[in-house]
Amino acid sequence: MITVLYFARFREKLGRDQESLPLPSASPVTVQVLLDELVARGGAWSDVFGCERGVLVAVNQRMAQRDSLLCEGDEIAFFPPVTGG
Amino acid sequence: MITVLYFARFREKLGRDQESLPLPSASPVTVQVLLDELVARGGAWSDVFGCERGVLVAVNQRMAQRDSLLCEGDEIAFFPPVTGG
Amino acid sequence: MAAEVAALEGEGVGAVVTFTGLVRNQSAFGPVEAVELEHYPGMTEATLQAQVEEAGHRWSLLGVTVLHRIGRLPAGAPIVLVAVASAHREAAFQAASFLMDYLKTRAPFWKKEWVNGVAYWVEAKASDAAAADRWQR
Amino acid sequence: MAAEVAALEGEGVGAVVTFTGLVRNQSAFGPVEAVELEHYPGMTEATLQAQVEEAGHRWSLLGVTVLHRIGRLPAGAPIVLVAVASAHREAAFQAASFLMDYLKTRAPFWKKEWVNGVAYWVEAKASDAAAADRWQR
Repeated sequence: MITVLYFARFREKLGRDQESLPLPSASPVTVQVLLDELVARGGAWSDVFGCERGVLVAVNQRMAQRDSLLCEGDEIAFFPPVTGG
Repeated sequence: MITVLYFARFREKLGRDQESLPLPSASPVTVQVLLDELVARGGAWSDVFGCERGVLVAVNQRMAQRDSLLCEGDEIAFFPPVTGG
Repeated sequence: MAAEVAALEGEGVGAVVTFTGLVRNQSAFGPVEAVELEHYPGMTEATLQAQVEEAGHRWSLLGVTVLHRIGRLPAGAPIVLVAVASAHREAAFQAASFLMDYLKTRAPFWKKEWVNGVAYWVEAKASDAAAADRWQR
Repeated sequence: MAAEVAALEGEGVGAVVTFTGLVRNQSAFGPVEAVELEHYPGMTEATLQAQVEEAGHRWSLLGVTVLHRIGRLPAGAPIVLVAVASAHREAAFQAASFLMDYLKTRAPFWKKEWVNGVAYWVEAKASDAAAADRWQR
């Protein structure tokens, strides 16, 4: 299983802040594979993740890319560009 | 008359912090004319003002140059490069 | 803030630069009552720590403090404090500016502005991305 | 210092940058016990005032404070404080850095360092002149 987190406007639009999912079965398992699964849910999921621009991802609390590999037990977070400070 | 002020290491080397002097009689009366008079005193005066490098001048509390003109009643200050802050 | 600066004083310190970011009382949508800061616990601390270490590699520093608040903050309240101590001023100014540019573009905080009872997510600014790009090497 | 920063908070302020210059406890001559600051009364105030006005012409600022101490100050003591408030951080960082570079090279202060009971006049640094030259235009 993997843990997927959603922050800020993504969290609001999706109506949840986290969920546990099985590690996707594709090979190799990348962030993009997970994103494709989320988009396939349709509705708000497609709205949020269908457009690549403005979707940042962290794997195990470090910034990652679309082609970053995922492993069993990983924590993956999706969020919009940061606006602190 | 004019007022001439000396600061920092100049003040210490010359043993005075200010004096009143008649406005030099040359024409035009510039800072350089006053400097020449001071150098002519010899000794520490020649040491301090004989070398142009490292001698700053202000006229009426504004930075000035060797060719700045002097008038009756002016306050002229000589000092080394500043080192505050 | 005086306490954070005092904590940075010490052997060889000649310069302390602080940056304080405050909740502005104006936005594109109107007068701002408050902001609400959300963050990613765990990643926030790791990111800020890594940024402080990066600053320490780039400049000769004698102390660094970074504080960031979360939750609801009224207009005028401080959001973030960066304080940097060094022997000379150039390193302190540069490092403080670097830390803010990186924090603004890489630390996982998100801000909502409350205007007339409605909350608007703040959009990331292109000028912040450009400011952070200055430090690439 | 907290008081000076608090005084700068207000309408539209989003960023406050402070610079504090402290008496370093080390010099080329050995451990520094204290420094002694001499200045040119009257010209000092006029120069700092003119520099603050110049900064206000160059950047959009919402408040500026410059404080400089004189007389004998022990190692570790603050000598100078520059605090700048603005809507955004870039102006505040730039203006604070500008004010310090100009103060260091144009405000009539002179500093002596006391080392092992002997006072040495501090020499002006070429790096300060170069820093101030950056702002010429």
